[in-house]
Amino acid sequence: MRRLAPLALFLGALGCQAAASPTTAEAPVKFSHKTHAGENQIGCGVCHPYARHSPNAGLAPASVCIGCHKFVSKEKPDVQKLAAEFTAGRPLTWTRLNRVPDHVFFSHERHLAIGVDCKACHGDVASMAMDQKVHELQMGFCMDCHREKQATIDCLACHK
Amino acid sequence: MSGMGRRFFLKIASATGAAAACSPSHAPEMLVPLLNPPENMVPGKPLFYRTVCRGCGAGCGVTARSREGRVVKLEGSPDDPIGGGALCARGQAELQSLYAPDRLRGPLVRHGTELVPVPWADALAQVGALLGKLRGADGFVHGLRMLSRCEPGSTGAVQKAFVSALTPAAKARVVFEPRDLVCLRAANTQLFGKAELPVLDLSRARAVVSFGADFLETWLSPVEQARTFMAARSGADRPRLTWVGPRLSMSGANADDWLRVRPGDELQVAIELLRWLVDPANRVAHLAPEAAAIRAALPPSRMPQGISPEQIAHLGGELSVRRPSALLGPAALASGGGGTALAAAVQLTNFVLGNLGKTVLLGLSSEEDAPSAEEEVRGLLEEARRGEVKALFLHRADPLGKLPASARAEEALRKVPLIVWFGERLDATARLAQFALADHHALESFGDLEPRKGILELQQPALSPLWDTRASSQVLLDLAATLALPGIVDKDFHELSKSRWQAAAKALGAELDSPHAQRNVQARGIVVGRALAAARPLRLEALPWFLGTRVSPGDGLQLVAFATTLASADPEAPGWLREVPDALTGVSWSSWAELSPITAQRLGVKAGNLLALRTEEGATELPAVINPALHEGAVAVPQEAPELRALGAMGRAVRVERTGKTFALPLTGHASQEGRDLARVVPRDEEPKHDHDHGHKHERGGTLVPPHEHPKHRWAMSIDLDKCTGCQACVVACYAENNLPVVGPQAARDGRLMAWLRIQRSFESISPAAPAETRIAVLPSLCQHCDAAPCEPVCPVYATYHTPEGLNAQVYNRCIGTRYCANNCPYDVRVFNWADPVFVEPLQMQLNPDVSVRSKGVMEKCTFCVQRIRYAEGVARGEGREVRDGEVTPACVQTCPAQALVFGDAKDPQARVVSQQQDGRAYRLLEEVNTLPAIAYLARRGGGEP
Amino acid sequence: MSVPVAVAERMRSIDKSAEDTQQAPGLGWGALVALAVACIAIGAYSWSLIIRFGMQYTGLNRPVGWGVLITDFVFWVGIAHSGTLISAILFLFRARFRTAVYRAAEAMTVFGVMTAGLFPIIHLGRPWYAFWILPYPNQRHLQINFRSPLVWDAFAISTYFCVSAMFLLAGLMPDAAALRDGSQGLRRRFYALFAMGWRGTAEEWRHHGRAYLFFAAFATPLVISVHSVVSWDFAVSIVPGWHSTLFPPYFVAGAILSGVSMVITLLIPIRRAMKLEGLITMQHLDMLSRLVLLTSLIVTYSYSTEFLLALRGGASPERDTLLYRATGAFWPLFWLMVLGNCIGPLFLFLKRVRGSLLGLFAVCALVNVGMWLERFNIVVSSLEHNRIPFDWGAYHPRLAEIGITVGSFGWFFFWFLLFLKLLPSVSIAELKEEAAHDHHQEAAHAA
Amino acid sequence: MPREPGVLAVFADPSAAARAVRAAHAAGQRDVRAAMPAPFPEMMEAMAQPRSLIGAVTLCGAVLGMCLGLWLTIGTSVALPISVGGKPIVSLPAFLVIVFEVTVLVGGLSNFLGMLIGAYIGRRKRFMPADPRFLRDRIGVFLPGTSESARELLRAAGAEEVRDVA
Repeated sequence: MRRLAPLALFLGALGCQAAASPTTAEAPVKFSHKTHAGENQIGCGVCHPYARHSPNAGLAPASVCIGCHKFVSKEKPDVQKLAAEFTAGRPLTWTRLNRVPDHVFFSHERHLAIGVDCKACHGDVASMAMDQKVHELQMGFCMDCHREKQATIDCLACHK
Repeated sequence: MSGMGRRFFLKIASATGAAAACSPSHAPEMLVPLLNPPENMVPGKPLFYRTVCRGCGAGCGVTARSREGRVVKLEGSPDDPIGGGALCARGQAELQSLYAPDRLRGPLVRHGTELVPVPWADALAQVGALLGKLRGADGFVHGLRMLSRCEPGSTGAVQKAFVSALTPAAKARVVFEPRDLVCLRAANTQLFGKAELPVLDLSRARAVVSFGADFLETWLSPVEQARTFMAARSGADRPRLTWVGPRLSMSGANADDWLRVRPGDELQVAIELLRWLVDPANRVAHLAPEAAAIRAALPPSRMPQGISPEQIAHLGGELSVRRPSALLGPAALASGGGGTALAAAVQLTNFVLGNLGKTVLLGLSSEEDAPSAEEEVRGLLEEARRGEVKALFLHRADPLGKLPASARAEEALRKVPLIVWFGERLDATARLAQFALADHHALESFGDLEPRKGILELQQPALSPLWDTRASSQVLLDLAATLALPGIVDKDFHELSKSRWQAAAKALGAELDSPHAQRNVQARGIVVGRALAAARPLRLEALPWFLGTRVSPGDGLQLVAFATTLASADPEAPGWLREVPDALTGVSWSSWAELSPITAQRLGVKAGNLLALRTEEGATELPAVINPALHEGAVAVPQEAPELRALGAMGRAVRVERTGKTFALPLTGHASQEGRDLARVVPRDEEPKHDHDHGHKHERGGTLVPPHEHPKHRWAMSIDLDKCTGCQACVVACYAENNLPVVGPQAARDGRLMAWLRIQRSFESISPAAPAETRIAVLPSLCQHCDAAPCEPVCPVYATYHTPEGLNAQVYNRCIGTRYCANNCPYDVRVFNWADPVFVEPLQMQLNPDVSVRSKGVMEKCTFCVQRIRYAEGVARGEGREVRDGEVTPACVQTCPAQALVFGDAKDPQARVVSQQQDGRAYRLLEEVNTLPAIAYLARRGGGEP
Repeated sequence: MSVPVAVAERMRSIDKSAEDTQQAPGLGWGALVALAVACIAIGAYSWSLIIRFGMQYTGLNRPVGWGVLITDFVFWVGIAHSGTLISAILFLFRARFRTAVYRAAEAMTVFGVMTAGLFPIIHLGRPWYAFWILPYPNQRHLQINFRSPLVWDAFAISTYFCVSAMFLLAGLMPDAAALRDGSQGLRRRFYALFAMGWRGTAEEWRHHGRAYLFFAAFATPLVISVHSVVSWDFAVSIVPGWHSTLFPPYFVAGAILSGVSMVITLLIPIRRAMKLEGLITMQHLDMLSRLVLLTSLIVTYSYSTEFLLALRGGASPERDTLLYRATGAFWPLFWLMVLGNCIGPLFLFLKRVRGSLLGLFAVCALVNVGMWLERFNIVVSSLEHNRIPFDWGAYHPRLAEIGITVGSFGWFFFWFLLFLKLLPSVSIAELKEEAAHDHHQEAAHAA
Repeated sequence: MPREPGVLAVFADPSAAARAVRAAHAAGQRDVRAAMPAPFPEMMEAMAQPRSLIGAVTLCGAVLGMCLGLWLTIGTSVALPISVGGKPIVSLPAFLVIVFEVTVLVGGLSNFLGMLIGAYIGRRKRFMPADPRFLRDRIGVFLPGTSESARELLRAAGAEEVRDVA
């Protein structure tokens, strides 16, 4: 059945399962996962604090960024911009890259708990200077993995 | 809650608001991280805050569930002895008043005829200045008055201090509680010398007689009373409930006997009953020694119309053996001499039978801030009319909107030069005020409350204020500061209330030395100490006073104002309470007037005809509803109906005429169950004993295919019809938990209400010959989660199916809306989205983020709150254990005051639900269609013999 | 040499009258098409309301989930039943009166199915996902539920459409070829399209004959199955008043009744307007009207059985529902239905009525109304009085639904009118075959 | 199509044409070709053509359809096993409806295509001079190979006209 992938994708799109979302994000400041997660080996949990104990991964509050950048590479223009925004009390606005529709109830907590690697869905961000979407996070993508790992494929596991 | 500003909520709100569940939005989404993460708030995880419900005077403890800083659900606090973890429909709906779109978003000041927004600083300065002007040389503002709702706590204390610092006049602060049981207070004052209300412990009562007191739904402390009474009912010795009155309220619907009397004749019944009890000829044992004196004082016998001496004797006999019992009454709005006399007769009977101190407890009601008597309120208005009131502070009091027109409140208030009003939403009175100062909602404010002796409830904010509002007490403190009032030192209300509740808590023996201990108390949100009922001597000299008062009801139609569990008739009530139909009549979104079938026939009136009602006080028009459970001598109007103000108080003679006009009344629900025996009753003697097969009988009902397996759980529910009072708390809880949209009156008329769970009321054994035989059966109807669900195989796209845990699942985003499932559901529990749901800003902040918001064109239905099941499973998994019995509670089960609903895993032999389902009274709905439902109903028991 | 010419004469006259029907359309025809288009516009607008604002524009509610739209669906499927029946079954039975009328009937079938097929889509809450009901491989790994009668419908209706269409085309080939060679330009190319290179050689006739036979053999069980499946939409459910084993035969008979009556109601004006009295004779109509009578009797029998079964054996939801159907809010519709489907056709026992165009037309038109009402009564009254009395409700159609119904008639007649002007509405070849046959009969008599 | 030389006769009367055909057969002319506006029974009889093989084609189609139907219903139900209404995953009775419909559908399609292809091949393989009249009111009989005897035979049968086709 999967051999008919093109047709399936076309109809899938018709069924508006594929939300037209960007594949790369222009960020308010030049942030590079390569530098942070790659070269400096900062763990994901530092900037995505909630991933391990909540459905949402969460995004680094500006205070966390400042925490380091008070000392680290203050001279960079983007860091200065960040500091300026922070002191002005204006939060940065990022474009969302990976999203699932509102009727999908995905939980980072559950998946990390059973040892799914962030890479599995988000790709190897540690090597991305510019963030990009690796997988269209569509139902088929979830189902493949769930089938493979013999996880539940009960609809109510994700749809409530 | 440092990091969470108002903007923060609005941001999240807008994010949630965009939740159009079944079609993903295509625009790229923006992520706005916080500047500083608020400690202990984890997005995607709930936080729970303890506070107290201010929906009515009962003061039930509340647990507020908050997500991303917005409260999404209220639930009773299990630590609270009053609510006992349950919450009534109105308590549930407090949430919608918090997010009410028409709430004041800041202070207003009068500008000509308009009330216009003004910064707080200016508002305070202006009020201060005006008060300053009014101040005499002695520093007093003579003619300053305050009208406030009952505030048994710091708020009340601040108000008292403020008023007494500004005026020497006694009674300058009047406590305005139009719904208070004034008659009962007055009677207690006369008989026992204290203006107090009793606290009821019905768990010990073996017989209950209610003289029109809707004690299971609205009267006194309904949640508590429903719990205790139904606890007693489920016991071996089932207490009998006798209802005396012209109309069966929902509490009356739970009665075993109905003494159907003309309006006003309740008093006569009470007196005749009392006479029978104290009559030596009947040899009633263990009567109070005062019995003889009482007997001497009794007026000459007069049997009320339609009541035979045998009935009185029967009831008397029952009460003489079934001890202790409890006599309750009168109804909330019974006022005037008749009401007080009835209250006195009831209390006297309680006294004679020795119920006082056993089931009816005196000396426990809070002494703080007792509501003022009616005369005081009218007196205040009279002063105003005379122009003696120079400045009037109103705190959540709406005399104009709540008092009968005959009180001429408007005329009085217009005479007052300065009116400062505190509240959340502009009411009739506020429209006359100079200053309308926006108050916090209860869920936004600090405070403390002593609902009764021995119980201290902490009011703690569950979210930071949505709008630019301020606690009224804080405003008063600020004013006091600007006016440099003597004796008011505190600047910050939070501090003041904190020191007060800590003192009170210490007095109750709470342990507060360490900050940790303090935090514990705050986390529980309640301190329970010991308090004993006081024995009160009877003031014999009071007897002639009330036994002398004779009220002989006229022969014509009389007005009966009754309290409703919901508030369909109240235009100011939140959407949930207006939309959920009144359980008895099925009316939503409108006020109405009830006629008995006989009267309706005599006048040639049909349901929906517009009636012209006229009393000596005034006239109004109301649509007619035919109520088989109403005495033909009565015209009943819900007490929330604004039209009632024109007609005046209870007991008035009414003239009813047809206007010839009809009103499209949003009326739902067929009156009878057409003999299909859906809501069953088992006579007490025929009640089958425990048999363990019965629960599974239906599973042996032949199926072509073997029943399928449920590997882990099989979620199931049992509903005890003997306990269900029909209060609809479950219905509103379901609305709150599952994002059910409020669709409005037109949709109600079209039969398109979205409720997943409904109370199906049916009038039984209606015969014009014996109207007293009329009985009301209630049947909570929700998805039965059948093993062989007829809805499932007919869906072409697998949008509905049977999950491994035994749920009948509905996958909204797969549904294409053929509506075949709904047609094929024998229980009619599936709901279709006829249009896209609308949640008026900021109501969408209440939406539960764990549940999809459904779009137009999809089918939806009860899910057994699968999101709560998943949450409990998650918690259990986190602690590496199995889910415990009772840990999973759907919203309806959680909030049921009577605890009639039990939920659990049918595969766990220890589960309560299993034993319930195997009870002798258990049966499945529509067993003949063999759908093998997961819900078992326990038939209602017939009344026990005396 | 008189005899052979006579045969050729007959054939030529057949060609002639067939070609005459294809002459440039008159004003009347144009007006009718315009009217049809207007109706379609109304229907389209009504549907757009439902799509944009949801089903609130219908009168549907809880508990009545299906109403006029489903009624229309069943009605049009019924209309679609005469064609293949007349064509296939009568072909197998070698009933000669079929020849003159079957082409128009088949066309009616195809257009009827085209109309019926719209309604399951229209009445969906989310019609833009209608394709989810088809089995196609998708990235979501989702399948469809072959246990659902609605899926059976999708398959039955589409199969029925394909087979009927092919049946029609097969019959058309020789006739289109005949007209092709008589015409020029665009028209010629149009006919050539339908002729599919037909030349009339013995080789072609050889295959054509067999193929046609097999089509008839396929179509006959198909006709029975399609309306049985439609009836299962109701019979498979457990709704009182729907859940009945009687339904398949009952519905098939009803479908044939409505279909044949519709054929007659259409043929009577057509033969007048297109001067086909010579080809579609009173004898043909007489035969058809007997069919109407027969099926009407079957339907009457089904009604009575349905009621007798429900009424005997004490109180039951079925009983309440059927009593409600006959005496409830819609009682006039019920009795109008009885009048149209049971009493009216009885007049066809009289030769006088069968003989008079007016009488025949009146009876059949009334049957059409009656059959629509039958479906309405079944669908609505059963849902109004389901098993839970508390939920007993009422349903009143709203403008959008009526608009869509009007639109469906526009849609049907639009195609039918085009067909009348663009393709031969009688089977030329078969008429020629008959002509030759008759001629030889007569010659034999003469000799 | 490859033109062949032969004699073409035009008849106004089916029975005359039939007579001609029979005569030709009698004269040892096995290969007789004809065109006519309708399948006149006596004509088709006289032609004594072999029975068409469409039946076989259609049968294959039907069987194929049946298998397709079974594969579709059972296959998909097993691929996504979802329990509905307590019914078994493979509920054959319900599936049979689908199986029947698919059988008829594919059978019908193959029948139709079979006919088109058969007719096409017939036109291709066996040359028959085209003439509009053969679709309207005349019957054409064509004998490949020109021989005087053939012309005679056709005239004798009562042909309106006889001409050679080069």
